[in-house]
Amino acid sequence: MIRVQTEDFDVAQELARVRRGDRGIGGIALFVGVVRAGAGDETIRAMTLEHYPAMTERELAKIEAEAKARWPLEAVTIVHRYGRLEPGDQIVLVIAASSHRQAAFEACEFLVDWLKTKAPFWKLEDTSSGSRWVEARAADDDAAERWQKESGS
Amino acid sequence: MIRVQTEDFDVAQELARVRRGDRGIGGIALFVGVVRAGAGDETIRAMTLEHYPAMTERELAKIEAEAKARWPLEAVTIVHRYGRLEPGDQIVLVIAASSHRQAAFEACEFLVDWLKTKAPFWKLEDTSSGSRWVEARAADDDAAERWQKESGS
Amino acid sequence: MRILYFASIRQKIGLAAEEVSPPPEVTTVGALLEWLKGRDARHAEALGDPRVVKVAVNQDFADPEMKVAEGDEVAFFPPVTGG
Amino acid sequence: MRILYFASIRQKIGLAAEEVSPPPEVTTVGALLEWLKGRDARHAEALGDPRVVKVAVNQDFADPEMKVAEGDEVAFFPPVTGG
Repeated sequence: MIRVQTEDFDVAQELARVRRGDRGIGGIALFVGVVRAGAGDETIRAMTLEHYPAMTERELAKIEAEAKARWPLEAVTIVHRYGRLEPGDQIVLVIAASSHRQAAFEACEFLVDWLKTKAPFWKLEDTSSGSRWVEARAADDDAAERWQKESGS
Repeated sequence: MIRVQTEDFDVAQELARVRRGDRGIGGIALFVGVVRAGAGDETIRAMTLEHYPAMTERELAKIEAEAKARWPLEAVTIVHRYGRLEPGDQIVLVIAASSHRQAAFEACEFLVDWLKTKAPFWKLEDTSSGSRWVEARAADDDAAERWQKESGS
Repeated sequence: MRILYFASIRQKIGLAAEEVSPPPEVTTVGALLEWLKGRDARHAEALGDPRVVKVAVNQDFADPEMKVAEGDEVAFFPPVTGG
Repeated sequence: MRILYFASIRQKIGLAAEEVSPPPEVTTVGALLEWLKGRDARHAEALGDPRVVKVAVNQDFADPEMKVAEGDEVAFFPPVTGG
């Protein structure tokens, strides 16, 4: 289940949806990304997420399909917000449910890594020292890259 | 925060407790373990978790302290139930919150792996073919073992 | 051909989208990028650093060698920072 | 000395706890285990397979070489299966 929205999401509700009716689930891994209040000495006042709607839907569907192909998953949920967010606000929710905890953990981490490097979202931070676009981190590319290697071997 | 209880837990409430007031959190990894309805051909009617109360508290505190020593965590929550549970019921909740998602994921997975091999809980399954104690899995030992290696190197 | 710009590239060019009709010799993503850079100083600056310009053709990530044609939707944007 | 049994070991012995006073030469976990196995057939069977008998002394995991003494709480149980 994939959703891209400006509204906040309710983790409990999404978790209930995943669990509902599926009695084969043994482990559920979740990730919630939230807006931090600061980085280093700066205070972050707000963050605006821009995205490329037509492409976002396609990329998220591809990422979900890839996770389901790699791990025996009973359910996957990705909810990603866009628009203006404030410190402490939720940005993204990823849920992976499986009969085995290892699959749930790996798939959840894979989904977050791929979201960070393949989903067309961009973050504009409004900080105490001005507004600026968040730069892509090499560490995120490395994190996503390890899944490529594992699939290629 | 560690709790061992017979009552169910509310993931949303535990998540809210973790997030409350801490503006340095950027990523929160959660794991929810639930009772499966079956394994192979068998149907599981119920599961009874027994534990060693005095030791459980100590071991969970040690596991939590170990995670906090290894990763920069803003908050850790472990809630483990005991007593009689039915398919679909929640057994365990682990939450690890950090400014960095990688630390949150690793700590959460570490906590679950260590719970499985170091916390004195035992599961008695009431299945369609009788009642039997769940046997420890070599895979769980292997999963816990990898954290030992990483710390020893 | 519909061109879209996102994030810092959109800000630098001052446009979110434009309709363009490049000459017939512009048949690849790379050639289109060069042609767009020749439009004015703002395009040249915004699209100048190949390390930070990513491209999607019809909503799929694309390489410089990929073909583009009339009717395509081509998007230029910096590396993504979602999640 | 207080002895506790859990899970399948508790079921096989038919006791959750017992107070025992082993002879003075029983000074280690291993010696205590052997002494308990000599009590009766149920103890012998429940504690017979060293691969599935884990021990904790005063709520800490313990090796066979570890010392035990009057006043200790010693627990015997199968490998844990929580989480």
